[in-house]
Amino acid sequence: MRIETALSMAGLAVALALGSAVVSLLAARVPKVVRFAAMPLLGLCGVAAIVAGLGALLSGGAATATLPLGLPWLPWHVRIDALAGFFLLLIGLVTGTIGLYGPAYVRGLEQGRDSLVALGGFTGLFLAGMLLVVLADDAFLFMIAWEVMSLASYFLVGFQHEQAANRRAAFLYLLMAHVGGLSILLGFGVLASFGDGFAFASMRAAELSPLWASLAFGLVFLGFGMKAGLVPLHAWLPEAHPAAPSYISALMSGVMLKVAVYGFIRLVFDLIGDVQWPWGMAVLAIGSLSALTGALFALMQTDLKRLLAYSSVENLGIVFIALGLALIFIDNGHPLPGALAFVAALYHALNHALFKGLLFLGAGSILHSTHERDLEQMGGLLRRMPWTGLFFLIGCLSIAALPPFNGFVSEWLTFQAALQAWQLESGVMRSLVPIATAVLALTGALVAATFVKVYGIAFLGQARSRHVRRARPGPWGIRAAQGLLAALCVLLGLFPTLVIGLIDAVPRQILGGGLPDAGSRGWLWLVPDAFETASYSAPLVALLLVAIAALVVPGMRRVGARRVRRCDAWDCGFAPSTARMQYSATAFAQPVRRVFALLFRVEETQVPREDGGMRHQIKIGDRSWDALYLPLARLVEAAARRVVRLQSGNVRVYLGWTLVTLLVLLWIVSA
Amino acid sequence: MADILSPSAWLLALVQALLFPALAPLLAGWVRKVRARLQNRRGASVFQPYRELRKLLLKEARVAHTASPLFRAAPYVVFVATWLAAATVPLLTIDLPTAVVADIIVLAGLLALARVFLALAGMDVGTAFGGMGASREMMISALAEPAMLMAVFTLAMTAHSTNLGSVIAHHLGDAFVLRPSYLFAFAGLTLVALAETGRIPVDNPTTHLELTMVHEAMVLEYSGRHLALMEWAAQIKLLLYGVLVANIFFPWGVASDPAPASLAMGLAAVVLKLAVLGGALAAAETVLAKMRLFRVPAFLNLALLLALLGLLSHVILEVGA
Amino acid sequence: MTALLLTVLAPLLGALALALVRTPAAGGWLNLAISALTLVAAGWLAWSVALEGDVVGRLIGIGFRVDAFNVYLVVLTAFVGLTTSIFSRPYMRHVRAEGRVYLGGMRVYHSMYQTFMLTMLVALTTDNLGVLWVAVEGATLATVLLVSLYRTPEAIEAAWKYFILCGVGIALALFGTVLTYFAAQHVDFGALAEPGAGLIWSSLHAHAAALDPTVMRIAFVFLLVGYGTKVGLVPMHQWLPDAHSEGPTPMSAVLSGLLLNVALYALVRFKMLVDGSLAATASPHLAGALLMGFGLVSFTVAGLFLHRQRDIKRLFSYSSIEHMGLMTFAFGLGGPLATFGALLHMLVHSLTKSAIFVTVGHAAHIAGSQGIEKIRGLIRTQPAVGWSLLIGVAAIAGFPPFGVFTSEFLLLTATMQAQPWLTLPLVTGLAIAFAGLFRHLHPMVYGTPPEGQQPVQANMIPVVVHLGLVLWLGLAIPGFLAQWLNRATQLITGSSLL
Amino acid sequence: MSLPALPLLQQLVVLLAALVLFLSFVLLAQSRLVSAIHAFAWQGALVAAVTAVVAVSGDVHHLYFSAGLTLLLKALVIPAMLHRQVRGLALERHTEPLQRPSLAIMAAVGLVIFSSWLVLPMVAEELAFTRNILAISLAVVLIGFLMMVVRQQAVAQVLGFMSIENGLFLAAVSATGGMPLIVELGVAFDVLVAMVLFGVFFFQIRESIDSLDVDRLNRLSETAEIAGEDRP
Repeated sequence: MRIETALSMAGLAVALALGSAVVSLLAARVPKVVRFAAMPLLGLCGVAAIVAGLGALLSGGAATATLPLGLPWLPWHVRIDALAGFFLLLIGLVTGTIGLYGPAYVRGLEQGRDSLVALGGFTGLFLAGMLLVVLADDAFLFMIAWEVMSLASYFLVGFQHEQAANRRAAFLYLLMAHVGGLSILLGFGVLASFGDGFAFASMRAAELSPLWASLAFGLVFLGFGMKAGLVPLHAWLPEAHPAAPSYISALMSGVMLKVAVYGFIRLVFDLIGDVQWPWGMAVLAIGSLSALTGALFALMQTDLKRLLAYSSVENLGIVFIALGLALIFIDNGHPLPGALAFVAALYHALNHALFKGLLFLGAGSILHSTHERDLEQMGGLLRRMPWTGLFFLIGCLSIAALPPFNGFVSEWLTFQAALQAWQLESGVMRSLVPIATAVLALTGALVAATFVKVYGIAFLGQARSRHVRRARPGPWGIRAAQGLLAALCVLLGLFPTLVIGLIDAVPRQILGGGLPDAGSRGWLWLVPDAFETASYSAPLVALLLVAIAALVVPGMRRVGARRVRRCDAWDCGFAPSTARMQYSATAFAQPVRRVFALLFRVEETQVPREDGGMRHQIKIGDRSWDALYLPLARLVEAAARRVVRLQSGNVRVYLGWTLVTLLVLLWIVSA
Repeated sequence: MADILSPSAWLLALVQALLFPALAPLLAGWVRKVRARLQNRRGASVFQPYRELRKLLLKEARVAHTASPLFRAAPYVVFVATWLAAATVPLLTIDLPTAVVADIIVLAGLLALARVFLALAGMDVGTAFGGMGASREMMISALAEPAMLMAVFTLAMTAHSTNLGSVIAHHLGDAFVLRPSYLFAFAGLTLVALAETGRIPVDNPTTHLELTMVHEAMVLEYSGRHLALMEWAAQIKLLLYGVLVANIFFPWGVASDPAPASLAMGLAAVVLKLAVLGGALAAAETVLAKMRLFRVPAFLNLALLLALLGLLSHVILEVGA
Repeated sequence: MTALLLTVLAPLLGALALALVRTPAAGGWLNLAISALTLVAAGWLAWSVALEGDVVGRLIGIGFRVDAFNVYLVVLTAFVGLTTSIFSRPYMRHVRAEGRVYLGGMRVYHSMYQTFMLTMLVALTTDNLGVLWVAVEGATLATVLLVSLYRTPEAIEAAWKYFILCGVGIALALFGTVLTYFAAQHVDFGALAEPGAGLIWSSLHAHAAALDPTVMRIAFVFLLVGYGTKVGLVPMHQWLPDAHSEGPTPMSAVLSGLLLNVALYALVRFKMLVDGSLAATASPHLAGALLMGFGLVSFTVAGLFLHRQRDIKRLFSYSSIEHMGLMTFAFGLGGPLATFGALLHMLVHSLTKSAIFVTVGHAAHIAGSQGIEKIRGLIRTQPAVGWSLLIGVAAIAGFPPFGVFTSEFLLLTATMQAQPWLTLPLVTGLAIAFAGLFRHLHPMVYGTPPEGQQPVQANMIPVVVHLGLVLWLGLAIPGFLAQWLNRATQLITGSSLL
Repeated sequence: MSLPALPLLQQLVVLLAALVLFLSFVLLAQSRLVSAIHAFAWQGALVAAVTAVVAVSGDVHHLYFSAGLTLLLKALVIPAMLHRQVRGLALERHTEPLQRPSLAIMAAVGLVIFSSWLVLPMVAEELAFTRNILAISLAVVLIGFLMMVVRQQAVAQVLGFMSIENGLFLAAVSATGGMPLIVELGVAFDVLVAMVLFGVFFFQIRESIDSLDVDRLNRLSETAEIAGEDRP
């Protein structure tokens, strides 16, 4: 496919998204329209985006166009290249499944009081914004698309605004998005003042002095890091993502955060260009911090969607760890490991989009059929929603980075990149990178613990509440969407070489060099730099697993006794065990909570129950609140309280102000 | 190294892979025997574990009403994953196709896969024990896994490879060097091995006292062939770690060519090393006492610290900087 | 010329006619019709300016000059005047139904409405600085009665403060004008200069370099404090929230949308003279520096004020102060980019802010109070009002795709190029102001409404039209407007942007 | 430059201007409302006189007119209106002693010095005469301003406002030889309307807080504490 065609396909995708937004306006009259028109349009939009992305990645070129909008001297420029293509693909994959998932989900809302116009309309705008961010080729359009994305998603977060918590989440989200946007804008300002004008082309050409480059990097990192939910700027994320309807959460966690990653890559690797390794160190440090914090807090949560949101913080941390490695290697003149880390980052971004989308959709279907988000109320869902159970399990295994699923591949690549640290000259970097690696390993294990807890509590064991006991499997659309994503997770896990062959176009375009040997031994083998150094053959691992299983299972059947007898669980000879005796989610996390006690702000309280007993309640707070946010809020409050003294109410005082101002100014100008 | 994928090499790999389940109970039995001796008991024969496995296999399996399909699938997954992980460790020779298929990181991944299913199986029936065991197991592994990876990364960085075969080859190749990093890594990996295989002082494979048990708590609901598979997998894991420690840090004797003589030599060497290691383990379990659950993190942090020191001392002291 | 004549005469005659119309309903319709006529005339005027450049003329001895700078403000004024009068008709009917207006108050209201429009248009179109002053003072006198229209103690207090503060301020501005005239005493305007050329802006601008810098410096201080009071620059702003909150809502809309703009317009005209006169001295950018200082202070302080509001109309009047501060800062910064941005910001701010005030009028009507804590769950009670408020505030807070974002984008980037370190306070101020607006907005639009709130019969046409225009300006600036703004920029800064 | 060097008429202008300045001191210090109004009337008359003198000296015809206008407006009409209102409000006996009058006077003196210092740099020789007049009128303006700040009584504030206007007239006339006629008319008209409106407001204020003490117009202040809304 020619790259121009890809560009027009992308344009089509944007048009479809906007179309779905416009169509939803009719929902005021006919609520069905969202289900039957808007959602399918979204699906088509996703397909178009996928096609465009694949086209761009395969052709590897770049195409530009200008739209008759924008400022008189700065029309909107759009451009598609491999990087844009990759993220179009990512957006498209999730969006397509949403198109499948949405209708069945929205049906539940048609009776509700919340306006479907807002839901459908802003979903469309949200997508259009994200697509345009990826396509934008000048700062002005980029900022517009970026803020439209933020604004639309803000309205979606505030969609179910009866709960005060959602309102607060929306406010916090919009505030931080606004601040982040401003800082990105300033970053562009720096770039623009060195290059002439806001077109990315001229910014690429611009030559920045190291100091200004670092300043621009700082601003950009702040802005995109805030959007990507990096610690300590993550506070909005666990509030906002759960507040939205589940498939919106999937879009926000799975896709929007990646758009932030895109922005970071575009500005730092592409526009600023000549990177400096201290930036890499900063990114590495922040990334590790986010990964660890995210994993720990995810493990502590009992609200399923909140837990998934925190795990997004952790995954973005991993992505940024890889990006930091890439920066370090590139500036130290090791293009190959740099490209390796870069590819690892992209791969993980893609994986996270898939399995986080899958998990949020799973959470959504649980919510849909049990109206329950609290893990402590769930249990035994595997037998009631077998398909969701299966797909969710695949999601858990993928996110826990277990072979042969996709999460493992990107983690493997990241480790491989980190292990190239011996090539670095400075001992400092050589010794700091391994520490990041250790953090990564720790994170991985914690994530495994987290999702064992999620799956074990939600899908295994016995139901902990009545409505969960009555759960029914969701409609086919919901299951199909999850199945699609689950299949993608498996495929991306089994055939990494092909995927990397596709992704490789991005580093070749952005960094000027990819992974030449990645596919050198055919699709069977994944080889980061040399066959001797390291190699991984996902297909063979899977094959061997299956083969051994095929050997063992019948073997056991033959050797051992045929029959399997059903009986009660072992109750130590006391009364039969009930659902309430099961291990709870909080209890499951307790050992880790004790080990990392100093990270959490734990409030344990005894609240009396209706039946006279006491309930042991535990709240786990995020320290970043009292460290960063509340002080800022207090500062503003105090300043405001001082300032309002100006409005004392006495007209003579007002006159006095004017007189004094006049005299002072007169003195200034004539002194 | 195209030859590494040659049919003969695959055949060798198969033999090696079969050796693991075959030898695993023996090692377990040996450790028990030595411990019994050290405690002035006669103890059962070293082949007792084989008998136990057979007994369990012949018994009928009982599954709780509340159990889900996952409960019955888990033992197979655990067993298969552990076995495959073991198959990637050079037992006799370094020219190992499985080591190319799955490097050291994949090995860790496979073990994690087995662990996750073990824990899930523990939570499936919905008794308090299972959840407790799972939660403890995940906590321990969360601390053990980074330590293990750090330890092996030390070697990997020295050898510039994560392929176990070439790591060992690298060490066999160059002259004997005293590397401080190895000392640390060795210590670290040993501690991890103790934790991961559920030995004293972290866990006690022979206890059924619910306050202390971890592994046993998870498999409490299992019986018959399911239990047999779980136990067997645990023994393979023990052997796996044994071989890992033995062949990485004391690579002498591992065959670098597929000649029968050197293979036999390799087998003898590894058996000898394992016997020594097993003895040491037994001795340790005799003199040490099981520690409280919340002392374990300190223990594992020590392991992590050692492993990290190993890595640091490698990148700082040993790379020509 | 006829267009100009019509533009000025329509409101003049309208004011006289409305003073005679007894029945308020008829007054409302007539008011609307006259505003429409004015808009048509203004459009015609703009058209002729676009075709054959500046329109110059004399009426009863007053020189008029319509150039690129003021013509778009004329159109804007006429337009906002019209839409507001569309809103004001039903709104004032409802107010009268509540019996808050004394007998004959409606006559005063309507005729003063047109008088206000007249003064605005004269102030914009005249070329004579003296007449400019007279017109602005006239605007004060016309609006002061409207502020006290409801005759509540608060209204009277607000009106008194408004009167006293703006009266004094304007007096100072007159002193500044006198000083300017004085500085022009000994300038040779050439043979064919009409008498009193020292007050004709165009001839002054032509000979700005000859004006005595010392006098002009002092003159500018008086003008800055004087007209600055009307612009609402801190610390001379105290009248503004009172007047906005106590007057009838249509009045707040035109005050925020037009009066402040005109005052700033006057200030900028004088800045151009001062710059010309100071160009040769040691401190050529004095005027700009002063404007920047005042702009920044007003901007930040107003942003902080937002956090402590209880009255919805006060809230948005402070936001007006904030935005006027931003524009003042931009004009002070100078340079084509910043000036273009400031001109654009004048436009979009007027449109957005008047739309917001219209919506606020309906919101207060629904809740039966202007108290922020009384207004709750608008989206539930009346989605049209709720969403308009939400979107309007999003627009005024500078979110794309609305025009305010475009101008703020230009301002920020211009600042980044000229004075990088000043972007820090700017961005902080924007964030603070944003938080201040939304923390109050959220409970008002979201959540569940209190018992017994009923939707009201609201006329959302003005809001939709205004926000639509702002959206259009955010997506694309039409060519002719871009040309106008560019010519204005050229006029002000001497260098073109396009 | 020295006073004797000036032509007689200009000396007269200076003299009158000095008297205007003196009267604004009187206005500032005068505690009886009615006498303050008289003082104001005299000040207006003096400004008119200055205008006339300038008209004679410069032989500027429209200045005769504006002199008459000023006399009419500032010396007769406005004081008369004020009188009527004061009577209507029953304030003839009203006295409002300044708190710390000496301080106010000192401040006023300071303002005079300040304004003379301010106009000093206008050294252009031909401006030298008008410069001093400017200084005086500026001082009048500032003192009027000061009066509005220190006086709590609405009527007194209006007097201050009006004396500011006097200062403006003085400046306009003496320093610039008079503004164009149309502007003069406009200004005069505005002042008149303003006066009328002031009258209206006196009564409105009176009936809303039954007093004319502007310090009691303090409902619209924001210093009161409020409970913060929901904060994240």
